[in-house]
Amino acid sequence: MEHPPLLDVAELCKRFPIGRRSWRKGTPAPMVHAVDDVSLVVQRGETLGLVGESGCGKSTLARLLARLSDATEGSIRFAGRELTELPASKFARDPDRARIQIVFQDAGESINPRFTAYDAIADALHHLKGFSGSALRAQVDEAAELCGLPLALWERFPHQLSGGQRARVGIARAIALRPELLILDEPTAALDVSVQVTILKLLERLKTQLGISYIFVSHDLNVVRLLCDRVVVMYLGRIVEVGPAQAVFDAPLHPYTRGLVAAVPRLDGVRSATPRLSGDPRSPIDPDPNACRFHGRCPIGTDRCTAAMPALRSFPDRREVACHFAVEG
Amino acid sequence: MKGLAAPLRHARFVVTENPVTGFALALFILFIVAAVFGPSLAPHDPLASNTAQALQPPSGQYWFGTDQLGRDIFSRALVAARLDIGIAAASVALVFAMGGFAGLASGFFGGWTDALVGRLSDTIMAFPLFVLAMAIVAALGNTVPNIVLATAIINFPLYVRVARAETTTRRDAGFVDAARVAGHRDMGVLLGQVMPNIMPLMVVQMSLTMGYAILNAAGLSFIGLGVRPPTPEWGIMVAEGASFIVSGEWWVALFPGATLMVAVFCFNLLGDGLRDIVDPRRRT
Amino acid sequence: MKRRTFLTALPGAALAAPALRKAAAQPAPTRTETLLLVQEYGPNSLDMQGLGSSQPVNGVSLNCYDRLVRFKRKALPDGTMSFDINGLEPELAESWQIASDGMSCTFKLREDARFHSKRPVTAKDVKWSLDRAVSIGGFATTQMAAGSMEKPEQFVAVDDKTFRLDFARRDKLTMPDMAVTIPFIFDSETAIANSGGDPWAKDYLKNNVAGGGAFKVEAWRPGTETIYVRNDDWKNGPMPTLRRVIARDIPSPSTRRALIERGDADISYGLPPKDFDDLAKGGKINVVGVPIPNAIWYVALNSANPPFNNVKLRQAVAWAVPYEKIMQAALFGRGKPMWGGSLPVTSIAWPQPFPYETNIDKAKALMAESGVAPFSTTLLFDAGSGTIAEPMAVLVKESLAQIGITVEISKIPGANFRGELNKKTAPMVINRFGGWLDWPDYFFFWNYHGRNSIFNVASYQNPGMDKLIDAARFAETPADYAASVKGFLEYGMQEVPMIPICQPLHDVAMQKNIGGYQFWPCREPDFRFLTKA
Amino acid sequence: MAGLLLRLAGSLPALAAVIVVTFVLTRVLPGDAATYFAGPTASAESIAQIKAMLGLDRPLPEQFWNYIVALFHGNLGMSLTTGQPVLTDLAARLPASAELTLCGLFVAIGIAVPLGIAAAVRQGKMVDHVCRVLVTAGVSLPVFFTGLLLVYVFYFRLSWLPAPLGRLDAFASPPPTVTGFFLIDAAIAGEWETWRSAAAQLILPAATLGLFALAPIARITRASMLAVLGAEFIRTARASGLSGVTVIITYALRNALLPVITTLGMVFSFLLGANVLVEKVFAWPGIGSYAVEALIASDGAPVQGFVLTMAILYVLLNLTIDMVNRALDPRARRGS
Amino acid sequence: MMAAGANVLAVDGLSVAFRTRAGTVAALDRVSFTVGKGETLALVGESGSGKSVTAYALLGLLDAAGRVTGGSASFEGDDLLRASPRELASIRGRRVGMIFQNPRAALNPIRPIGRQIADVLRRHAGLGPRAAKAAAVEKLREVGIPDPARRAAAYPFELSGGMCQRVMIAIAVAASPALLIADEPTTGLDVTTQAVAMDIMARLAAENGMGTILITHDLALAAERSQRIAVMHAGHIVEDAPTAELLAHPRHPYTRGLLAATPTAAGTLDDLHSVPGGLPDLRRADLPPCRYAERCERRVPGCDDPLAWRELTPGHLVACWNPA
Repeated sequence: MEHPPLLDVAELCKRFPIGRRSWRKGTPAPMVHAVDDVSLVVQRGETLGLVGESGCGKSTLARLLARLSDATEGSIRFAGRELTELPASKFARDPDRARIQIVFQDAGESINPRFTAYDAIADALHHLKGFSGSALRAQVDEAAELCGLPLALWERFPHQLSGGQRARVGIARAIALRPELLILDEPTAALDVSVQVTILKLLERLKTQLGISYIFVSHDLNVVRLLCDRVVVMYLGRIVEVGPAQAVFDAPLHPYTRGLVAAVPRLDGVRSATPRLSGDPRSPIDPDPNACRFHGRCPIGTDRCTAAMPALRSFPDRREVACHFAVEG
Repeated sequence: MKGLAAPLRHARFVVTENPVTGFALALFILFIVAAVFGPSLAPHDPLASNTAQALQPPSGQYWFGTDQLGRDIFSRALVAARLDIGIAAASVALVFAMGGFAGLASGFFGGWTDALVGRLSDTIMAFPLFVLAMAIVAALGNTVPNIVLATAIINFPLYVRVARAETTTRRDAGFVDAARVAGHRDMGVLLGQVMPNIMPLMVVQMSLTMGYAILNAAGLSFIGLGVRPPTPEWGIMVAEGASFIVSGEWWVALFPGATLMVAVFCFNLLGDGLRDIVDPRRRT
Repeated sequence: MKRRTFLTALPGAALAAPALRKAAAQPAPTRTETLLLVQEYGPNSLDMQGLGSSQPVNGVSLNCYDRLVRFKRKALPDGTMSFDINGLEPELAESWQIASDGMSCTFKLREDARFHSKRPVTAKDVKWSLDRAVSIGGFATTQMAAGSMEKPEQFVAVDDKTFRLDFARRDKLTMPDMAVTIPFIFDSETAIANSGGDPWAKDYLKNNVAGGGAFKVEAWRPGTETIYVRNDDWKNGPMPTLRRVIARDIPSPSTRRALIERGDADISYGLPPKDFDDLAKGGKINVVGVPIPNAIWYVALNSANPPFNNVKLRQAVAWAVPYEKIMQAALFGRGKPMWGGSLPVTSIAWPQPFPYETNIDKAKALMAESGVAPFSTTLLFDAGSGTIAEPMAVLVKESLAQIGITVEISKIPGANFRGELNKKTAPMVINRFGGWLDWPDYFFFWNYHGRNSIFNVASYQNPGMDKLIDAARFAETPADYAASVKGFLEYGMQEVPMIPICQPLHDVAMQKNIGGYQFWPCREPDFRFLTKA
Repeated sequence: MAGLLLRLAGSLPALAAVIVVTFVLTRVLPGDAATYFAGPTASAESIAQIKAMLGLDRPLPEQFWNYIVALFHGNLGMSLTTGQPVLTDLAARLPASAELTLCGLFVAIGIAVPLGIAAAVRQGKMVDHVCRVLVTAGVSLPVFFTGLLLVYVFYFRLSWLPAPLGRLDAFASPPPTVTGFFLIDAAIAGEWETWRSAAAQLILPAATLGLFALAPIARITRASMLAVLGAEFIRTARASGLSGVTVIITYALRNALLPVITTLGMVFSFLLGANVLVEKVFAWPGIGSYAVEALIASDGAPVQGFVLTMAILYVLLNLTIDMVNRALDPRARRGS
Repeated sequence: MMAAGANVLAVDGLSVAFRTRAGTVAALDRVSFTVGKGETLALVGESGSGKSVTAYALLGLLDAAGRVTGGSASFEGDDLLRASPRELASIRGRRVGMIFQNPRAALNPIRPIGRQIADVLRRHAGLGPRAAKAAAVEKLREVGIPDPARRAAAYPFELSGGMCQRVMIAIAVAASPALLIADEPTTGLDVTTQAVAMDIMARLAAENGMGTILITHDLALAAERSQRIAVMHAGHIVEDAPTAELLAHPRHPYTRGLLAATPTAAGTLDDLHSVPGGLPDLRRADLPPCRYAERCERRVPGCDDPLAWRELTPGHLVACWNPA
């Protein structure tokens, strides 16, 4: 018997218009389908990985889930509450704002250059939790300590901090609010490997210590595998595969996932025999709704793939794959 | 403390590294002193005529010579600093407030705010700016506040442009998102996060437009739409002296003109230097 | 659309100059036959009778049209040719006769007079032209009325070559008024043929000369230049020696000075007094300064409203004005002093000095006597005459501060200045008035009379003065006339609604090789007499 | 093409706003044109007569409506100062202003672009500092003062250049009108004497304007060259062993020109404004001096006509810049 | 493994310093390595280790503040570090090709890609405009760009990142250089694209017998694509060994640390360890001889002696007094 999920996302879509509406024939403006019909759940205490290549919509999805932008369609239920009814601009002062937080990709850029490390952490606490004075200081102190930020760094500006330190500030800022859901948008992408490990370990520790659920967005499969319980693989705005992280990477069912996993360089120098995924993704602008998005790059695609968009099908081990030809392997 | 020390060190570096900026800074201080203490420093009464001493060439007694009415040009040029720099500063402050905010809002909110501010800017830009300033002053009367207003209005598009561009690049910056998830609403983000960040560039802009504002006010005076006589003002003094250049009394126009030029020069160099301090790579 | 209008509009503006230039059959005028004149601004029309014509249009009237008569020329003491307001000589009319009742004048037209169109000049043309002047409205009609020419019925074409002017009343101004630049004679047939239905062919004549004067307009580029060429068929006076005149509009006075000083221009008009003074002293350039008849620079005090409705206060101001300083620093001596005179009036010469001079103690005493407490007021002047008026204003301001009057100076752009004067509220105004017809009663009628014309800047009201002015205008005997004139002069001096500063000189700078300068009331250059060696 | 039309349509609101603002401004100008032009001795009736003739006695909205109707008939009204239709005046004077402004711009470009490039290539070196000081000095000079000074030095003192008499010296006649640009028209007609005269007259005012325009162009050239020289593709070009000239001209300069051209548009419209003062000093029969005279005389129609002309010029200018940008930048051409 | 003596490039004692506002940065200190004909040498290190500076120094592309303070780089008989700018310009692109990260930014945005390749061909292969154009299309075909004739007219912004990187490769190898320097060629590319690009590079290197310096921070990539790995730390090469040897028997503590921190396709987070400490400030005057010493767990008193490179086993060099 499963618990009710912390986050339940159903049929979420995000489309951006590009250019202007044509004034000649009244044809609607072309749309970028950044996120298309995405449904997923996050259980309490779970870490869900979101992987895919650049432009697959994972960051857009992260922003939608973090309530930084409004979805075009679909629902986001957080702890039983429907959030899409409230526009993102109003959500800023919502009590639930503190419960969903996000750590941004570039920690350096996500700290106001005019804020010290202390200001950056204290700002949200002050605004969302109403702390001030010594109470605020105590809260910041606690968050900083949790993230391993020594007091000596508090008065530094972002450009005076190292990459690892900035990442810690970014994490401390988010966890200071004690969120229930923390979205991590490529938190280690800008870091060297030697520092990356410590941040990953920090995140792992915080998760258990504070009981937070993570949505971990990354393009680095090796990192995702380390941290995530389950993983969602996206391609051109759609989910192509979902399943437990280890299982998906060990035995990918979708041809895209297979190609992706095979392309990751390995320390042991063993090169995968799986053929390379050549070519480029199709355009995300007004894609054919009846064709598999991966068609054209897919090594096994047939005419069927241009006639019907494959839906996510369930497979054993709580796995789901959106491919006409996926078989249990 | 620490926050201030670094920029100061940087500033010192820029000033010492670039002697031109240091020179401009010294000039700037000189002009500020003239503007503040001018009337008490002037060796002669800038308004007192002495027709017996009219059109005297520069001498030990009259450093810049005397004008048609025998007034001391040095004293007049010195005292004019307050008015000219004052007009420029007031107009720059005004346009900074108006144009800065309009550009900020337009860059941040986009949509119809942007369209509205954009149209307003376009309209102003479509005017030949100096003629617009002339028309405004002519229509509203040639008083100091109207000169300030006219100068501010013609600079409006420039400020909108700078503020808007800077805001647009920062609107999607990580720290804006961070502020949103920290519970700031749009206005809070705009005023509390974005604005302080574009401030330094706007200050540079102010320094650069100060020079232009002085030129503009002087240009209006030259045409005859400036402040009222016998108030000393650089543009008027040049205009008055213009007819004397050809007859050999070059100092009547030259010294006020040179003072005007040096003041504008100083503000421009200073703006350049400030830009170096704010952002060394963006020197244009 | 832009391109088309551009192409069609341009030749019109240039008045087909290139075609004319190419068609010239005669040898082109040499440089010594060509005069280059520089002036601040040129004509805005070619029709001096038209509405809103600017001062330089008088020059077009003078040179391109003829009148029936012109003023007799007379030499001033310094040898400069000026005019005799009381004497006329023939132009288009070869003779004229005042009727024995003194109520009309019959003119005989020259037999050989021809228009540029080669048409002979007829009395019909004369009537049409004068009818036009009294009917067209604006300045022309006002000026005609000043000579009691008010209705077309006064103009009679007796036959082809005989024209009669019927006087409305006995007015000593009527005959002189025939010699000014308004009643000039059009080629009426050409004008009507091109009128496009307008009875007075206003548009056509504005842009075209239809006359018979000594010069034709070869090219007129408003705001840039006007080029005149000699009419070789002109018969109404000695043939001009200049064959071509280029009048350039150069707004900057210092450029005009430079041009004349360096020999690039032959004649320069309208320089600041300083430049005329320098050039005169320099000796390389001829500077001719004629005291402008009936003209005065003055400070007017608004006598209709407090505080200047107080005579003592006005006198105090008159004693406080720094006359010498103004003469030195603003006018550089280019004027005749109008201070230091005495009462009672012994001469009817006008302008004549007022019995004031700079005496601050007297001014203070009168100020105290007037009972007016120290106050602030505004002094207006026309920005267009700022070169002279501004230093004047600054000196007045400085001086009045000594007797407790704080003056704020207000420089009014030309267009607003008349509007301000019309309001009749300005407390202090610096202005210059010049009347074409040189009689004191003419001056006082415009400047002091209670009908309060725009030139009565002081809004001065004095029925006694009005009576004397009216008496002088239509005085029957010289003795009556002199008595009335002395009377209103004394009023003016005692009451000082306007404080005269000086009678300005009309200065012209020209190269030494330029001769034949002729001064007329309209103050525009007459190319017919100018010579270039 | 459709894009250009769209841009043109997009500038219509600004044009409309310009018309309204100008109309209002000229109506609130103090002073009474009717009184001014009625002449000194005018009676109240003759003033009223002129008012009626000018339509100044009507209520404002009606005046505005009449103005708009006339505008659509291509009628910009009459100038009271020159006595000519405004359209005629503008058509006659626009080429003078355009020729002067363009010459000024060419002078500025000719000096500023190479200077900017040199300063960028030798950043921090002597030429960079010289460029900075020179250029800042140029923009710090009030144009009216520069003009006077140049006339004094080069005409009055040194007599190297002819008197500031306008577009031609006194004894030259304008060439047959083809473009209105004397340099071009004289060349077409083969009247080289006239050409020389026109060119000589252009030198000082064009230098005055050029000096003023130097700064923005040199600055943007330098900045944009610096930015481009620091770009990665320049490093690629260097790493590919391309010659210095190829790198700086073909690779760097072409990219750096894009912002320069945008700035040129601004500078040009800026210069059209500065013209007002320069034309006054040099007796240049352009539309700038025309507008100033009219403004001082409260003569509304020329001011309105002038502003409208300038606004249209400004729109066309931006359009041209757009087109040039499209030609130079494939991203603008093919993107969006 | 390649025969010794067939080195394309032998760098010896390369030192580079940068003059900055806050002092002189000793960016490279006595860097030495060799690249054999047809061999791929991977320069591996974290940001700030000096990998890219090495490449730029070799090609004379250092910015104005940087200066080579010592060493030699013998390339086919020429010393790159002593070559005149003229000589360098004729070596760059013709005999040494270079590929950069972020390929889209590394291409001229307003020049068709075919022209950009042709520019190099005209300069180095002495081809005329028409021949260069045709050859450029051929080069595009070689790097696997579909429909090369049409794509030659495309601009970088019209191509995907992967395509742009192929164009970069085409430019770099257009003149068949003897040495290719690839500076983080796959950073910013997706893994699938990255693999394809690396395949192309490998194929071309093999076809032409071209030596390659692969500069990367990704040990796994180096492991997969190189014959030798040189690990850099703070301007020093700390270990240089054949790839398999280095991965199997890392001897320098830093190499070991790096390996321990790199996530792999197996293992858990607990198996990973970070490298303690950070890079020393290279502006310091009192830099220790071994720049790793201050963060080293295997530090011994001998570490204060001048640094020396020791060949522990043939072809396996380590700069450490206490190797594992």
